[in-house]
Amino acid sequence: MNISEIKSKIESALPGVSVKIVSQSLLVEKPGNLTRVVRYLKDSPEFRMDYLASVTGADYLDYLESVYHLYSMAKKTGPIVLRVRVRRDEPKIPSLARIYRGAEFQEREAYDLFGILYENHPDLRRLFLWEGFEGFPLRKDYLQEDSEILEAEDIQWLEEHGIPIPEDIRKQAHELKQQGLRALAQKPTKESGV
Amino acid sequence: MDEKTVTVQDTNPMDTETLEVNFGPQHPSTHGVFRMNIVLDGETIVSVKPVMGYLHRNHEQIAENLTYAAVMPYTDRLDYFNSMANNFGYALAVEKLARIEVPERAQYIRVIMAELTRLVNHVSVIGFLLNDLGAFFTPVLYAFREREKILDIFEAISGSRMMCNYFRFGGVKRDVSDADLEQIRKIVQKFPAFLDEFEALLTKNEILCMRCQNVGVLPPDLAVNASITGPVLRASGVNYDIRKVDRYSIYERFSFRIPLGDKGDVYDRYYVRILEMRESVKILEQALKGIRPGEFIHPKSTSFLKLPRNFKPPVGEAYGRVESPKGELGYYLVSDGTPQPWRYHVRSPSLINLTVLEDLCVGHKVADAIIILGSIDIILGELDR
Amino acid sequence: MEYLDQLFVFAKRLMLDLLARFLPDWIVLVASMVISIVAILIFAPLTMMYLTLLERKVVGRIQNRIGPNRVGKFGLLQPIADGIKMLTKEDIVPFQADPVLHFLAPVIIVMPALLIFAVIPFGRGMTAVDLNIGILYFIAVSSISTIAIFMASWGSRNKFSLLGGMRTVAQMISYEVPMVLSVVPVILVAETLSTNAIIEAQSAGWFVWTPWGLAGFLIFFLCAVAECNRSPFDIPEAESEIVAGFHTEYSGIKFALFYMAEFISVFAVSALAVTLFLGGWKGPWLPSWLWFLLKAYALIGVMFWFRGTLPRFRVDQLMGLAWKFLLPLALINIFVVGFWYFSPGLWKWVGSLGILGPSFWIFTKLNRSYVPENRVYRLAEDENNETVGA
Amino acid sequence: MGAISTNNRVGSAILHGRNCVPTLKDVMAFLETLIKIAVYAVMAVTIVAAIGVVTLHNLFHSALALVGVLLGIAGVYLALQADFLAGIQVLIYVGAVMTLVIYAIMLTQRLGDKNIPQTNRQGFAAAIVTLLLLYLLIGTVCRTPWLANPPARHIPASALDLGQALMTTYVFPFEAISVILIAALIGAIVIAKKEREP
Amino acid sequence: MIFGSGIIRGMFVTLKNFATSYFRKPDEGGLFTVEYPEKRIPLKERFRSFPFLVYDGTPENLRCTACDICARECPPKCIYVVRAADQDGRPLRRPAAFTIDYSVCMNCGMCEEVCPFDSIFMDHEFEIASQDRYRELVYTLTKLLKSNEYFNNIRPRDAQAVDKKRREAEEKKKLAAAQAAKPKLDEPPKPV
Repeated sequence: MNISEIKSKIESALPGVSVKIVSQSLLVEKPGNLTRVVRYLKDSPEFRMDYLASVTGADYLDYLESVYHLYSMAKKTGPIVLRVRVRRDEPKIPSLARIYRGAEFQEREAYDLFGILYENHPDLRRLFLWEGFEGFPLRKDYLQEDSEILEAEDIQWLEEHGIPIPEDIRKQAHELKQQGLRALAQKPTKESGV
Repeated sequence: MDEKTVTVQDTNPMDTETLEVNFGPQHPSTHGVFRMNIVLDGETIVSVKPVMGYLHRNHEQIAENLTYAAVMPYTDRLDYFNSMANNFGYALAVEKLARIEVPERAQYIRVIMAELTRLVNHVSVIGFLLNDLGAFFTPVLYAFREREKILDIFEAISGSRMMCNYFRFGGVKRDVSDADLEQIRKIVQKFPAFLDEFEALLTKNEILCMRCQNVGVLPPDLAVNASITGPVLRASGVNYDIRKVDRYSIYERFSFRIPLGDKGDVYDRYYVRILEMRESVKILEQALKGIRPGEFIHPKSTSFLKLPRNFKPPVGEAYGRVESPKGELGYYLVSDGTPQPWRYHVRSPSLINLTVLEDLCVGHKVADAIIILGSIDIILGELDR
Repeated sequence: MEYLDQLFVFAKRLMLDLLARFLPDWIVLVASMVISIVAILIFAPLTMMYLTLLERKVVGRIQNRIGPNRVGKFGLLQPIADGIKMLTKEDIVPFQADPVLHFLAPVIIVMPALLIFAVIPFGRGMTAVDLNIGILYFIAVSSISTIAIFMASWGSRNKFSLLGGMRTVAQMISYEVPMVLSVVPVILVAETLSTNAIIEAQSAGWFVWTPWGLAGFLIFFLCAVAECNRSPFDIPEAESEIVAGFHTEYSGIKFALFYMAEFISVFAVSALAVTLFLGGWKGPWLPSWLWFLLKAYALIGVMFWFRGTLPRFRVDQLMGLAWKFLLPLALINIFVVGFWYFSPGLWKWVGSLGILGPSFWIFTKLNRSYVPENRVYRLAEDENNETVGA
Repeated sequence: MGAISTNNRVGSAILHGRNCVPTLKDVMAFLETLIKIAVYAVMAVTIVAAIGVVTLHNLFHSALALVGVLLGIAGVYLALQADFLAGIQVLIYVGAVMTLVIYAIMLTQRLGDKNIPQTNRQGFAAAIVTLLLLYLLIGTVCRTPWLANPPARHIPASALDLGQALMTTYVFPFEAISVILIAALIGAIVIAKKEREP
Repeated sequence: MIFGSGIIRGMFVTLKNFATSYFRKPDEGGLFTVEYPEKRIPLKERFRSFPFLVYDGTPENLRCTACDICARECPPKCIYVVRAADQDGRPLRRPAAFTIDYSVCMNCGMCEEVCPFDSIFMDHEFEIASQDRYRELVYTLTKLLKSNEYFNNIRPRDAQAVDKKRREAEEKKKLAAAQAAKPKLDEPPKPV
C-alpha cells in the first residue's frame, strides 16, 4: 500500500481530518486530530498498526515536530510515519500514552529534550534531566554553559572548598554578573566547525 | 474527633507500614547507575518508579554536532555490550538515507559480527540474571569464559574488544582474514557444547525454576501495546523478529527459527535467550559456509573514509532498525544536505522495554523485582544516552 | 598411633602435671579450664581465617579461576592481609544509628558462635565440657545469635539492614524447628543428649548409613546451612537484593566480627552434623581428631560447593521449604526411627524406605508450586512451527 | 602413658571424669565462693535488666532488656542445677519468644523513627495485676515448709526424669497445653489467611 | 523426575569444572584467567589504544604536516595542532605543537583513518595510568613521537603496507621530478 492510498483511506474514514504527504510520511495538519488518526490506524482491520516503534521530536527552527513510526506486529507491515507540527511557543500535542503504553517514556523523553507538551500524558515529567533544569537541550537555540568561563557562583563554591582563583578570572566573573549575563557557549552552528 | 474514629475503623489492625526503599543508584543489582524507587509492604512490592538519567550525556546532541562518520564510535558507547549491533543499526540508517549499496562479503561479515554479538550479549545476560538470582558468580564466569573468546576475535578484527567501531557506510572497516574466520569457525563449533553444559547447570535447576517460573508474567497484548521488543517480547509468545520482518542485510538467505515463549515470565525470557543462541549458531554456521572473497566495502564509499566531511547525504530522512540483542534498535536520521545530521534519534530498546517494569513487579517480592529487571536486560549506556 | 591419637590430650595433661609440681591444686583446676578456653579461642579464629581462604580458593576453582594468589605462596597469607586491612579500616557509625546497639551487636554475635565449641568433641577425650545436655546446649546457644542480628539491623538505621534483619529472624525461627526435629531420631536411638555418648552409640555404624539417619542428616544439613545464612539460603545478606543485609552499615573490625561469627558457625554446625550422623571422630588408621576435622571440612567443602553452584531462594519459598517440606519430613522421620527400632532384620530396611520414599514423593506433589513446570516453546519458521520442550 | 603420673587429685578428677570427686576442702570452698559470687551477679543483672524493661523509653531497648532478664533466669536455673531447664529456657524464650516479640515490634511500629516510644495506657490495670502477683508470690513463699538443713547435694533432674514426669504424673496438663498450642496455631493460620482473601 | 535432580546435575557441572581446572587447557575447561602483570595475553596486531606520531629515522624527520585533518575529524576533539612558522611567519609543513589529551581520547582510531600522510597511528601501549590526569595524560609532541621501527615492531603488517605505499609514492614522485627536470630531452621515460 503506498503512501497516497493510506492518505486517502484515512481521509475518507475520518471526515474532517486532513493529512499531507511529506517525504514518504503523513503530516497530520491539526495536532488535535492525531489521536483519531492513530486510533483509526490501530483499530481498522486494514492497518492494525498495533506497535508504536518510535516517538521523537525534532526542531525545525520555525516549528517543532513530533514524529511517530507505526508498525503492525499482527500483519508484519509498516512503517507508517506520522508527523505533527506545532508552534514553538505553544508546543501542545495530544499524548498517545493512553493508546500505546510504549509512548509513555518516549514522550517523556521528547518533553525532556524538546519541551513538547504532551497533553493528557499520565506522568509528564523530565525523564533524564533533573526537575528544575533550565531549557530544552535538543532545541536548536539552546545555549550550553561555557565550561571555560567561570561564573560568580562557581568561584564562590571553589573558594569555599579552598581552591585559589586567579584575579583575572575573578574579574571576568564579576563583570559578567554585573552585566547580568551568564557564561553561555555559542552553540556551533552548521558548518562553522569546518 | 470524627476523623480519628474514621481512620481507626478504616485501618486494619493487622496492616503494617509501607517502607520506601531506593534501590540504586549505588546498588549491586541495578546494572549500572539506575534507581528504582520501590515502596514495600513487608517484602511485597506496592509500587516501582524507575528513575534514570544518571548516565545521560545527550548522545543525540553530541551526534548532531558531528559528521556522520564521527558518530560511529559514539554508537559503540550506547549499548557497550554489543557495539557491533549498534554499529549495524547506524550503518543501515545512513545507508538508507544516502542510498549506499553494500557488497556481499561485507554483508556476510556484518551478519557474522551481529550474531557473534548476540551470543556475547545473551550469554552474559543469563550470567548476570543468575547473579541477580544469587548464584555466586559461577554462571557469569562461565559466560565470560566464552565471551572472552569472541571478544578476542573482535579485537583481532576490529582492534578493540568492546568499542569495536567496525562498520562503515557501505561495508566494514577492514577485511576479515581467513585465519580469523577459521578461529570463528572453531568457536561456533564448540559453542553448542558450552550451551549444553550451561543448560545442565541451570535449566532444570529447581531453585532457578522456583524463582523464575510465573514471576513477572508479561501478557502478549500488553507487550505489544507497550512497544516491547526483542527476547522479552518473544518470550511472551509474540512472533516478531526484525531479522525476519524487515529481511535487512542478507538475513533472508539463512534458515533460522524464532523461539517463542510459553507464558512470558522470567524463566521464558531466560530460555528464549538460550534458544536464540542456538539459532544464532545456525546462522553463523551458514554464514561461515557462504562467505566468499570479495570487497569488504563498496568502492564508492571508500573515498568518504578519508574525507568524512565530504559525505553529505541528500536531504531527507530515514529510520533504520535492526534486531539488536536487546530488541529493536532504531536510528532516526534527518539530513539537511550538510555533513552533519540535522536530527539524530536513537530508539533504544533498553529504555522502552522498561515501560512495563512496574506492571511486572507489583505484587511480587523484592527479590523478584531484581530478577525481573535482570531479565528485561537493560544497559544504562543505551538507556540514559 | 595411640600417642598421635591422644596428642593434644597428653599435651594438656603434661602441662597440668608440670603446674601441679609447684602450685596449689586449685590453680591446676583453673589452668585446666584456661587451657581449654585458650585452645578454643585460638582454634576458632584460625579456622575462620583459613576457611575464608579455602572458600575463595574452592569457588575460584569451580569458576576456573585461581583464587587469591598474591600474598604468600598460594595466597596463604591472604587471611592475615585481610585481617590487617579490616583492623586498620575506618570504623564508620551511621549518623543516626543507635551507637550502643551498633557497637554491641558484632560483639554479641561472636559469643554464641564461640560458646558452641565447648561441646564439640574434637577427638577421643577432646571435649572441652562434656555436658550431659550437649545437643540442647548447642541448639539453645545458637539461637541467641538472632538477637544480635536484630540489634545490628535495627541499630544501623538502614532500610536494607532492617529488611535483612526481618529476613534473618523469619529464617532462623523457621529452620530451627525442622533442625531440632531432625536431631530427635538420633537422640532416641542413642538415648542421650551428650555429644560424646552419641559418638559412642555409633560404634557399630554411622547413623547416616540407615534410612532415617540419611534423611535426618540431609534435613539437618540443609537446616544447618540455613542457620548459618549460607548459600542457597543466604537471603538475610543477599547482596543482589539488599546489599549486605543486616551488616550493610558495618565496616572494619566490626564487619570482621560478623564475618567471623558466620564462618565459626559454619564450622560448628558441620562439626555437629559430623558428631550426630557421621560417627564423629571414629574412623580407622588416622588419629581421631584428624578424622573429625576431615569429616567436618568435607561438609564445609560441600557448603562451598553449594555456594559455587546454586542461586538463592526467595524469602517465601525459603519459609515454604522449611514448613511444608522439611518439617513434615522430619516428623515422619521420627516415626521411621521408631519403626526401625522395633522391627527385625530386613523389615527395618524395607519398611523405613517404604515410608520415607513415598512421603518424599507425596510432599513434592503437595508442594506443586515448587516443582518445575514443563514448558513448551514454539520455534517459528515463517509458516510452519515446531515445538521444543524444556 | 605410665610416665605421666597423676599424683594430684584435682588434676585426675578433671582428666578422668566427674565420678572421681575432689575432696580437697579449700578447692571446694574457693569454687563455691566463686559460683556464689557469679550467681549473685547474675541475679543482680537480672533485676537491673528487669527494671530496665519497665523504665527504658525505647520499646526496642526494653525488649532487649527482657532478653537479658530471661538469660539471667536461665543462669539462675543453672545455679540450681536444672541445666536441662536452663537450656530450654534459652531455646524457647530467648531464641523463639523474644525474637517474635521483637519481630512484632519491628513490624507494627514506625520503623523510620529513631525512637520507638514505649507507651502504656493500662498502667492502672498493670499495677493491680502486679500487686495480685506479688501477693500470690509472698503467700507461696510464706506457706512453703522450708527445710532447715537442706541436703548438701541434689541429684540433678535429668532429661530422662523430666520426660518421665511429663508422661506420667503431669500427663494431663501436658496434653492440655498441647491442645491450647494447637488451637493457637490454627487461630494464627486463620487470621493470616483472612487477610489475603478479600 | 525426582525433585532435586536438577540441582544435583548442576552440582556435577561445577564439580567437573573444579576438577578440570587442575589439568585441562584454558579453552577446554581449565583455568582461563591470566595472572596479569607477570603473564600477558599477546596483543592482537590490530589492537588500538592511543594515537602516536610516526617519524622516519630521526624525530626531526616526522611525517606530520600539521594539516589539522585529524584534529577536525576527531570525534571527542582531543587533538590540538599548531602549525610551525618560519621567522617570516610563513607556515611550515610541520607542527609546532601537537597535543593529545589521552584522558579525553576514546580510542576510536578515526585520526588514523583520515590521516592523508600516514603519520598518526594507534599504539599498543595501554598502561598509561598516572597520578595526575591533567599533567601526565596530556601527551605533547615529544611524548607522542615514535619511530617507524617501533611501528613496524608492533604492527608489522600495517607498517609494511604503509612503507610500501610510501616507497611507491616516493618513487613516483622521483620519477615525476626526473621527468620534470628534463622535459627538454626527447627520449621517452624508461618503464619502471
